[in-house]
Amino acid sequence: MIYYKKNCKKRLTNDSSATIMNKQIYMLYVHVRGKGILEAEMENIKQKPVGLLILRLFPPETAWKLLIQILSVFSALLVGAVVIKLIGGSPGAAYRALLVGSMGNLKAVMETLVKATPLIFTGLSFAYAAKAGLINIGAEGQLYMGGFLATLVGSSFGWMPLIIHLPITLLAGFIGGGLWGLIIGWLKVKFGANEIITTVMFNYVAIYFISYLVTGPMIEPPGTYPQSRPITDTAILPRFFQGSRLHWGFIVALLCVFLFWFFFRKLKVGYESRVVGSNFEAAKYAGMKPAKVMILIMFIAGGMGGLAGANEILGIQGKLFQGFSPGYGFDGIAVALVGMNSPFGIILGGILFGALRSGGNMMQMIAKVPISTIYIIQSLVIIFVIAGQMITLENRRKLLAIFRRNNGSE
Amino acid sequence: MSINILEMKNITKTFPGGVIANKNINLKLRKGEVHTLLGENGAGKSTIMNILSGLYSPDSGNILINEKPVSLNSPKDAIKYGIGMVYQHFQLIPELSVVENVILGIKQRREPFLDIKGSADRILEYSNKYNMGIDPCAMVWQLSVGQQQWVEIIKALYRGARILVLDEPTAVLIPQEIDQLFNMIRQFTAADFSVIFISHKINEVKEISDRITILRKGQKVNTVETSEVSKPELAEMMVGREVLFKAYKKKAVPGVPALVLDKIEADNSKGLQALKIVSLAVKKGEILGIAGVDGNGQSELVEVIMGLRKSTSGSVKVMDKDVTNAHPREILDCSVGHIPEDRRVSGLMLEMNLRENLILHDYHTVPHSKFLLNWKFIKEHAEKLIEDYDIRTPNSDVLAGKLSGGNQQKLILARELHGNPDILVAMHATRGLDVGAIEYVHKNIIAQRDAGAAILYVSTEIDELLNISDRIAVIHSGEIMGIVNPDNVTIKELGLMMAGSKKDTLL
Amino acid sequence: GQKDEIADDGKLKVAILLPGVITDQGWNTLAYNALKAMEKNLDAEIAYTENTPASDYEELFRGYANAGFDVIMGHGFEFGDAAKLVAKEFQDKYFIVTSTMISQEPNLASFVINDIEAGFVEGYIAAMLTKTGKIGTIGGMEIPPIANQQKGFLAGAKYYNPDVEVNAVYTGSFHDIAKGKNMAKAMIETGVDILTPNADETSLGVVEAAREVGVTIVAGGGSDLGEKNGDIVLLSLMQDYGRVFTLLVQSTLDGSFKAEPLVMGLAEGVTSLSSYRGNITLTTDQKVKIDTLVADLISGKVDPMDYTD
Amino acid sequence: MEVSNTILQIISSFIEADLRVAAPILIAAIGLLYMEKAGVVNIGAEGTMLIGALAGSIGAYLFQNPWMGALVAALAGGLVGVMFAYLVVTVKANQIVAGIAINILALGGTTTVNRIFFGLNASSSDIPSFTKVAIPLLSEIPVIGSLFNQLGLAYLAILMVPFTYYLMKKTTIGLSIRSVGEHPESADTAGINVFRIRYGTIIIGSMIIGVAGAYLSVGLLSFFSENMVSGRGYIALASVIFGKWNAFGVLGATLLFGFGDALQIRMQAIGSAIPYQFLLMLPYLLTVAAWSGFVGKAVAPKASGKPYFKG
Ligand SMILES: Nc1ncnc2c1ncn2[C@@H]1O[C@H](COP(=O)(O)OP(=O)(O)OP(=O)(O)O)[C@@H](O)[C@H]1O
Ligand SMILES: Nc1ncnc2c1ncn2[C@@H]1O[C@H](COP(=O)(O)OP(=O)(O)OP(=O)(O)O)[C@@H](O)[C@H]1O
Ligand SMILES: [Mg+2]
Ligand SMILES: [Mg+2]
Repeated sequence: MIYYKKNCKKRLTNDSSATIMNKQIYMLYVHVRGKGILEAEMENIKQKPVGLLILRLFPPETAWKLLIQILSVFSALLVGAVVIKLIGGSPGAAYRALLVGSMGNLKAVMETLVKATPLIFTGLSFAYAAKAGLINIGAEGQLYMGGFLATLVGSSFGWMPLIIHLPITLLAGFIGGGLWGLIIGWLKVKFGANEIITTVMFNYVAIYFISYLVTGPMIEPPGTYPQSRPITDTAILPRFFQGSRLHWGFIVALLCVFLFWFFFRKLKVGYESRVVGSNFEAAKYAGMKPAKVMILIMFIAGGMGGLAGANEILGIQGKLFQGFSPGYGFDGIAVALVGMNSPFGIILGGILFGALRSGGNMMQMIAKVPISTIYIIQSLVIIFVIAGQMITLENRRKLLAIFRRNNGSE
Repeated sequence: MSINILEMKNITKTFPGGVIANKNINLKLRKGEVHTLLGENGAGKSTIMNILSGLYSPDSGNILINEKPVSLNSPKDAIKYGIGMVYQHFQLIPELSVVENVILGIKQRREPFLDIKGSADRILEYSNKYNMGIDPCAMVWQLSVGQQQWVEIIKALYRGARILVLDEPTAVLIPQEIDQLFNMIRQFTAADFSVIFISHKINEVKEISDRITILRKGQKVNTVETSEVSKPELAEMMVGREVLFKAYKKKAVPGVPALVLDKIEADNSKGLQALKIVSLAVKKGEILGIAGVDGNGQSELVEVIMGLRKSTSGSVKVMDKDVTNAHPREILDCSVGHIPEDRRVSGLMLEMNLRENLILHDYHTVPHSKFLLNWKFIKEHAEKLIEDYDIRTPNSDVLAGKLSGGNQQKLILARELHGNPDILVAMHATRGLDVGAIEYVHKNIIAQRDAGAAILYVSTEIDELLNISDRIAVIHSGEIMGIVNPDNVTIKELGLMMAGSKKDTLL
Repeated sequence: GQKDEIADDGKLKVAILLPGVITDQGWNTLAYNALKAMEKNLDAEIAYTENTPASDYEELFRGYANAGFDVIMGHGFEFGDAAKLVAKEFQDKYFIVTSTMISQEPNLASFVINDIEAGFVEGYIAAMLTKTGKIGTIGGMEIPPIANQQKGFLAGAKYYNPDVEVNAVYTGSFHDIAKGKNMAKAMIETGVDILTPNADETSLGVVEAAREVGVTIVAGGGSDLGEKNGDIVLLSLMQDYGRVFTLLVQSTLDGSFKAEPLVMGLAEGVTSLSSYRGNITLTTDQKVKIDTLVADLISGKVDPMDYTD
Repeated sequence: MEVSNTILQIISSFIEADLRVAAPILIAAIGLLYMEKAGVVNIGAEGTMLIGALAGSIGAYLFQNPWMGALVAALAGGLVGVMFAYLVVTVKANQIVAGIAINILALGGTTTVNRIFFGLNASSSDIPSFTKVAIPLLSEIPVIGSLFNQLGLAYLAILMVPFTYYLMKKTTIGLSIRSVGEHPESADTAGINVFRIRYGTIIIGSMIIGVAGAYLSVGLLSFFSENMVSGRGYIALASVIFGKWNAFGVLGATLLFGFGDALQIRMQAIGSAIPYQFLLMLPYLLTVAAWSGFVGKAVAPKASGKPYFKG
């Protein structure tokens, strides 16, 4: 930190063409120091378009949180290293593999994004519901139902051109998951059925239902393998480059993140949802229809889960079969909460867990670290990150005080 | 010469976020005295008492009990030293019975088993001694607010309190209950208990206390003998300026009836009848006060008007439009403003910021939104309202939950009044506010009346109703006991009607 | 020298993708043991991925290929499509997929150990041994190797005695052992006295249930369940994946590798019967009948397909 | 006569099966009930059970005694409880995420430890397990006699129901727990140490959940296998809510689930024509349907899921 301070200050004061990177670090530093202290300088930065952009992307609170999160992830990896050592592995080799596998080269980065894609969707699924005060543990089931409907549409209508067929198929995925979520909302509103229970139960139901479909009515002729007919080419999410699996689904995910932001920021119903989530009584008093809002939100949340499924089927698998999700629905919960239900946070959270997954594969392959150890590291990351988030709220002042003292400034 | 049973020395407390709630406060409590803490909203009264009760820990300062320094790290410690606290926001658990609430955390005779029967008997003893009329086996949610106050007091006594702290106990009591409370307090002091009393009502303070300590902005202004100060002096010490006790108001010029209730009946949430053939008409340009003890159907009345509760018979008309059992949105859209009963329960979204709270009723209308929300306008508008209504906050980014009670109420006023509604339904609009803030609220509501609004003003404060209303309807057990003119009715008559006598039987 | 993990030191490198965990005492343990055998017999460097998520099949094939592995195997039909795709990209590597019938020139082969045939033998023996006339088979999920085994089981039982009552169920899980036990108990209550589990770990639950009541197990699923549960398992129909794997990998070394699907079974000695153990003693007559059936299947005199519908 | 006898036998075995399926879920649900009553939602029950299952088999193996297995499982569960409590009480982390973290940790941790300890080929023969204890006379009663021929732990599970019920209703500690769950601040002002109650209930509850895991690995079965809990922790959590946070309600909820499962299994066993996947769905659908049909709005402890911030 001290290092940043000296460097950045110098650069910023005597070099107006400081790079974006420097400015980011500088901003981070300014934020850590606390609001207000350097407001004049912040104003200064606001004058410049790039500075404004950074300020938009990293408002002070966000920057502080981000810093804490990064430190948390590193602490988790540190403890993970001890675990690897304990089971007789080599932490150095393991983390080299993790790094190489998740961002060692362009291909690895793209693979990380491939894995981040469904996680962003399921993260959104949880976040939509959470913003309206609902806890959606059901993204996994919604994912399967979305995958199912997308497969149904995507494996028929092959005569349509891609430009029509693909969007319709994605929509089908959205609707498949959406309806599955809608039932949850309806049960809640109509019968007061607790959504934690119903979503957990519906996950099982969906998984068995898919199992039934692919061994029964949807089985690919002649019926040798329990999987559906392949998706026609006109409904496949195109890949960007030869040799990488990164496909258009990622763009769709980013679009959905934008829509998520747009929904809650710009739309009336988004505002209503947040009011419902934050004070149900107030929503009633203000003449909103909280029941309808809840059902709608569960439909959209389910839809996001459904898109995660459609994305996997149309972008990666090309057909429906049992167990095609490795628990993306559950990881989405962690993604949303680590990302604090914010659009930007969900993207970062998705990438973080995507990186753990792709890097984890490499750890298994090269460093021969067993999958179980990778789970341990993953859980450590979650634990440290959520613990770190509390530092943000509670101890920021104390930390700042210590920080200032150590810096000898002010 | 009585000794100081309690002494608080140089107490300082800063909250995270930087609010200095108490700064070097010194306080001495004599044995057997009633000592009042007086101060504006947010002056730090509750904070210092919470420190005394062990709930908060001070940044610095000492506490002495019987001249010996003690450390109060938790409510448990405070209880041990005989400090009994009745909190401003009751600390009763509605889902539990009276006995369970009282014996919570107390070692039982046949530990680990609860001694429900024995405890109930003891509670009954207290209840009889102080004439409280408490059923120990009732669930707390079944009790009226006044009774809950008694339960809080029993709770403190049951734990062997010698120092009783009452944080704004009278804010939620009706006149008869206040008399009853003062009798209790006199019984306590007669038994050599000491009482710390917090209130915004200067009349009461003059009546009950021996000495008064005035706080302003977290600091002690003075400690005075009650007999040596006048009411205006107190008010001025508290607010730092002169205060008008009587709202200045012109004679009302009532117009046509704007809000008309015709033979309304409705049930409460437990399915019992809450309103019995209520007929009322509020005219434009008048304030109709609704007086009554809490829980006599006021909430249901307001809810029926606002479309939040279905009436079982009768009709509601707003400006000649029948809105019986209409959706709340439809009613609000008829230019109806609503100051809800409890700002924290239904009025505000505490985790949302000020501008988001301010648009709660308008967000769906132009120019707040056309197809999309126009945050630029919303922000500018919010900042204007914050200025107009003198809401003390750095900016509109602040979360509503972070405002002090008085400012939260102003936030609601700003939201409900800025559009100059034709009809305003206000409930407990000044509950817990200091004299300065009350003055402010009254001024605004009267201004609305003068601008031609029809105002239904529900309150449990008789003084306030007499002060502000043009007519007062008294409600008891869901029935209107009569409508009186505030200029020729006595407090006693109102009290009797609130207790269930019909107006005609009084005359 | 940082790349030593993936450096090519001339040693044969073999990797396998597993759908489950190596401790499941069934499908995945079989493959793991096969891999271990290769490590020993062929002096190969080995690697494996457990619990392979479907979303990563392709990427893992590619990853191992990139990391210099010579032979990469997918243990299950579900790996077929991904293998086809990646095999094209890495023509100098060999790909092998099990329990499916796919191939792709020049480097993708597959093999199936005849599950119908194995099920046929199991059903035949079960039908022969039952006293109540009711037998049952408990599968994990309805996937080809298990569905085929159940098909064969039914055929074999009917081949022995058309009147025997056959119950074929699925637990829906390969690792919910308690469910396997409950399922088996329920079957036993309906009068089933010979059980054939084929559900990996869940099979262990079936064994426990059988042990409690004292009914007999004729084990399916390919591993020798009786090795540790000799008290209750009469015999296991063993499928020697290790041998096939070793055979195929060896063929990549000596150049005899053929990109074609293989079906193997009793005739090739890949499927075999374990020794008799368990809680009942077979009569000589019964043993002869079993031996005859096996001989007939090998010679082709009996074709299970003739008895399935 | 013959027919009615078989019917009786089927009912009898049905009851037994119901209890067999329900018992581990019941134990876990009772454990969860303690912390739920104190306002803590623990989705990590699944992982805690898994850890208990492994610890149970290790304990039983080391001491060659199933009861020691249960004890070790309880200790291991308690340890997980300490961690969970630290996260949600002290650090005030989101309870759902903390629970998820525990589940993932358990999945990885148990696999790792299992392989280190038992190697790759665990064998049941070395691990002693609980045996059935028939209660004299009672177990002879026709039809319901099978109820009285259960594992020792199952009786314990059943006994815990009234015990927990009365503990919550009639004792000071129960009152304290309830008050913390409803309104921690009030409890605090009444002199109750909210942190201690939450820590206590989480740790005790997690110990019980650990035993529920041991019920699987040294009771129902006699070995550990990776991921053997298979969702029972989630079902237990659902049972607590479904049982309206009341011990007897929880018993009812777990029995209903057990009923669904027993029914499902029997329908498969008698060769039902319905695809097996639909039968497998049965217990889950039954739970949702029962909830929607009969339970209505539930009364959760008011402070459920919320951390307590002291001033
Ligand atoms: N959902 C929201 N919740 C709270 N504050 C918001 C929200 N949306 C916008 N604001 C605030 O309202 C103000 C105006 O926002 P807005 O983005 O419309 O600004 P702008 O100057 O119009 O910029 P733009 O060029 O992006 O339209 C900002 O200070 C922003 O922080
Ligand atoms: N928990 C808290 N966190 C942050 N600030 C607080 C907290 N409690 C009180 N404050 C602030 O401390 C100041 C003093 O509050 P306190 O509750 O003591 O006032 P009071 O004199 O009791 O007012 P009132 O008459 O409205 O009850 C206020 O500015 C308030 O906003
Ligand atoms: Mg106060
Ligand atoms: Mg704008």
